[in-house]
Amino acid sequence: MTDGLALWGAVVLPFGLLLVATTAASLSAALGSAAAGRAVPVRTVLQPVQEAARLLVVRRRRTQHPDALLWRLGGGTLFVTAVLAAAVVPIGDAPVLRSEVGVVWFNAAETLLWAALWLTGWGGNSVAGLIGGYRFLAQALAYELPMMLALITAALGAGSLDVVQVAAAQEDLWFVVWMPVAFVVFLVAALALSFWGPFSQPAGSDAAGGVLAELSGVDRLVVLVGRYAWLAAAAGMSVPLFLGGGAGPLLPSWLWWLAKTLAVLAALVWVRWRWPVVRVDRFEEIAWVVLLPAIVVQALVVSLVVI
Amino acid sequence: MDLSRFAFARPHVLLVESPGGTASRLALERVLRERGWPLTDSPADADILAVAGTGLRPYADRVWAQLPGPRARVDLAHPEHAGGALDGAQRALFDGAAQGEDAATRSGPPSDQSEGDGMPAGHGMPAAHGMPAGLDMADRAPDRDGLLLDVLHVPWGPALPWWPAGLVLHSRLQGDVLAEVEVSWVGDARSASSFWTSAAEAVGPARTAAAARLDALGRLLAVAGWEGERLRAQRVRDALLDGGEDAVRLAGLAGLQRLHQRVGRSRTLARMTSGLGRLGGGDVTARYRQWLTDAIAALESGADSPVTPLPDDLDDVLTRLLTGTEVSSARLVVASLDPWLTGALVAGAARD
Amino acid sequence: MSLDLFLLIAAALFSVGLYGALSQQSVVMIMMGLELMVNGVMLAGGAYWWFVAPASLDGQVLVLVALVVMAVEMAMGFAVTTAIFRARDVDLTDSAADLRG
Amino acid sequence: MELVLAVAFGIVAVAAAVAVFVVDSMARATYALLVSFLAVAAELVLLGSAYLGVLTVLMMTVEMAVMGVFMIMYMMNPAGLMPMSMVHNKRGALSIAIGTFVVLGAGALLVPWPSRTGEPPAELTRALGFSLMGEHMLAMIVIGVALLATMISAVLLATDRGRYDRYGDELERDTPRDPVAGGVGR
Amino acid sequence: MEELGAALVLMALAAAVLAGLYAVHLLLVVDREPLAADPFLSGHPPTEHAVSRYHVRWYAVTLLFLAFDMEMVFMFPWALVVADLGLAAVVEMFGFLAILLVGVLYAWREGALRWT
Repeated sequence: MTDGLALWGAVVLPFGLLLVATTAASLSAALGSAAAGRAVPVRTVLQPVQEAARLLVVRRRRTQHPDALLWRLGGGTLFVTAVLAAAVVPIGDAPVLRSEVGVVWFNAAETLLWAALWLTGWGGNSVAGLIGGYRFLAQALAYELPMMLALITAALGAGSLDVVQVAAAQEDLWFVVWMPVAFVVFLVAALALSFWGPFSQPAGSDAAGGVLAELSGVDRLVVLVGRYAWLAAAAGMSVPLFLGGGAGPLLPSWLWWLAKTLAVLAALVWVRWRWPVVRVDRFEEIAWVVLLPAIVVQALVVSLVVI
Repeated sequence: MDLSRFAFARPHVLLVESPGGTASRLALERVLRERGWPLTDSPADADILAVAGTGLRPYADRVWAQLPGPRARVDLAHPEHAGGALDGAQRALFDGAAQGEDAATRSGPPSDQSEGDGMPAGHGMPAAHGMPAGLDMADRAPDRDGLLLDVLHVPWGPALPWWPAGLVLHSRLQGDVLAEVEVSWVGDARSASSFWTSAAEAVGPARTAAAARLDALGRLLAVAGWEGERLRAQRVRDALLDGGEDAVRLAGLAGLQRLHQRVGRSRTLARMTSGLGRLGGGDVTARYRQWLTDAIAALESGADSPVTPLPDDLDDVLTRLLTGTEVSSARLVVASLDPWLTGALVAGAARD
Repeated sequence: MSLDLFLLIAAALFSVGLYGALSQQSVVMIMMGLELMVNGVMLAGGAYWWFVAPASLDGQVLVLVALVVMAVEMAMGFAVTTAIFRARDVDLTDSAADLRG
Repeated sequence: MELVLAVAFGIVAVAAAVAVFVVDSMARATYALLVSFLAVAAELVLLGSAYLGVLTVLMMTVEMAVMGVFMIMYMMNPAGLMPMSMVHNKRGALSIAIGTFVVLGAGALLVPWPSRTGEPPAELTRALGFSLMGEHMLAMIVIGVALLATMISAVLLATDRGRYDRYGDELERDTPRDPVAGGVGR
Repeated sequence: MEELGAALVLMALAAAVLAGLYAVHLLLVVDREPLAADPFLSGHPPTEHAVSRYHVRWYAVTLLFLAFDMEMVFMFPWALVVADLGLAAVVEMFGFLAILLVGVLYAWREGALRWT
């Protein structure tokens, strides 16, 4: 039943994901300190731990007549699906789960975010949450198709849906070199699916925190952990898809994978401090009439190269 | 209680401004920025409720009841006490025993917990009996889209971060679109003007003119979701209001020019704000760009900058501009008119 | 595992969907019934492929086509519901019936 | 083990399907339907169709999220806070459904199904690709045209405003007049 | 088939981590009973339940998406065989995509990509 699954890897995976996610949060904290004109002491790296401790102490909240079941289910789904998605990412050469449909698997885990975020917004019986949840759906309608096509473009280049084989196919040339549009679209989607930085409108300040508006205590922590975990999982996936996986001189492949993942993650975090929020009502049209044709043309180019 | 010292080393603060609380808000924002305590968007995420000024009583109380706890409250009447008040609030968060007692007193339904009477009852809905939680179900109303769907009565302000002090916007929300809007005020509508007038006496008209615009810019950037540049704008603003010699003005000028490069020329921000809130030929984009050029001009010339006049019936204008916009556009439009609504820019003009 | 078991589950799904499609008044709820029926068809198709003719891919293609048909049905169903709701302010089949007259 | 899983997911699928028509909240109904689909997706994976199973998860999650949008929009009292019945002819429908189940179930158990012939191809998804590009090409072409027709007719039916509202009766305007502007400007 | 077992194991492990967070929370929290609170409305009391018939302004996009999404059902297997089948497969798939993009173009002109 679990032939393709590295069991001890599966046990370690959630914690490894948390660790990488915490690194992203630490980096974000450092950039925030710099933006505020403060010194960035070494202990800034502990800030995510501090935030987690804070949320563990803070009381949970219940709004009037929430749909508590759906609310909590939605929040928990974020992290669970992030672990599922990360399972097919080869850490160097070997993923926790080797599947011949790994690319589709990742995509399927990602679509569960549609449900997760909407439920988180709906469950609280609060206007801000409602607006945030629906904003995420609108955002998902915009980024999902370009992202699917970006995944397919990488699979096309390798002729396989197995992520390990996609990485292996880049032995001579990293896909990012001749699929730059697909890479950029994938990174945009990575930001959008983890409603992070420029695509954080579902949790926007203008709507009192959107999907996060009524969450406190551990309920909030679970959602935030899931969000960072998705950011890390998406960054980790971009490496075997476009950046040659664990390929690199001297160092072991897992270390190369980690280094590349952290580099992508750093870029994604940096973007948060560099760009304002992209409003969904404007992004919708841009995604459909600019991003979508662009990635289709990219796929066409790749398929012509492949044959 | 080492854990709570660790956990609340960096408490989250919900900062709301009451009419006349500009000085206190600026003081609080400065201390929070220097300490690296984050400002938050909703009471659920807040450990400290900080009210700048004192004119927000019933609204702030209701928000106070929504803080999950451990919680602490700062009502700041005198800006010079900002640091001490926040220290006290943090100490209160460290006190686990007292927080436990506070939490124990709050175990009933929320209606029993709010302190203070005479809550303004939204739109005068009759109390709904037999309805879940005593709340009505939303009713339907026509819409420009031709679908007869539900309307929510959603008030915006006054106890809302990054919002003009004292402004209350009663909206009828259909989906995320404000179908109808009604403007009212808590307290004095132009409550910020006296603060900026006295600031001009303290640090000179040029630096005040620049600081007032940077303050407006920072609030707009917060609503536009650009935290990094919001912090930078506030840093320059605080430096300009610090008093001191001419070097400050030059440092402020350098900071402003950087902001002009990054924010004024940002194509993303322009694309997100263009066409919103058209008024006298300018939209939101034009207004924040004007703030930046005006601020730079004021610092370069060392004199006050002329204020673009806006119509006197600003409330009606606001109603017209906001009707039919969706929520994020509405917030941006309000933020772009903030300095006129609160009198921050009108004050500058009055002195000419 | 046997074909019987999966066909039984598929039959149950189909029947529950049929009940919904027949009993519900709202167009959207009727669509949920139809979806459940297609769900049963998908399961039956997958089971038939595995237990009877795994060499031919007809069963697999059937499931794919069922997925697409479901999406088209949904898109058209929602569009029609929106049109009806706009015109008559209801989404109930009973009330929409008099649109004919 | 596989039998246990097959039965368990079968029970989940049917129970969730029943829940769709039992719960009051439209949000719960929608996501109960999703659970039913996910359980069937698990069954498909059990049946050796990893691609179909994972694809079902992908497509159905998206479709249910969209379905939720319309359920909430058009159903009275979508959160089910004031429970009410929205069925007609419940008894008739129930008897027809039970009758159908008896007939189908009897068929499933009693029909002598042919025994298994052949083996699934080694690389199933690839074989599926060859099949779709080869013998089942007609299906793809038909579906392509059908999807275009769906797009156009769905937009036409659902929207209130069209190009003449936006660009004027003679399509004379350069920039459209819309209640909320978009990101591209046309 | 291994995907199913893997999914169940991974989901259980991830859920266990979340359960651990809740357990630690119960040990540390200031009060285990969740606070009953009104939703945040800028200091106003709520007048009605927020969960309602939410007027989604982009429903036309969902319809467009449902149709375009079905493309992917075929595109994943297609990506595996392009190299073997050559130009014919490319022409066929991108003809398919072009048809769908015509639909997007139509929807764009009708204003279906904007909030109604």
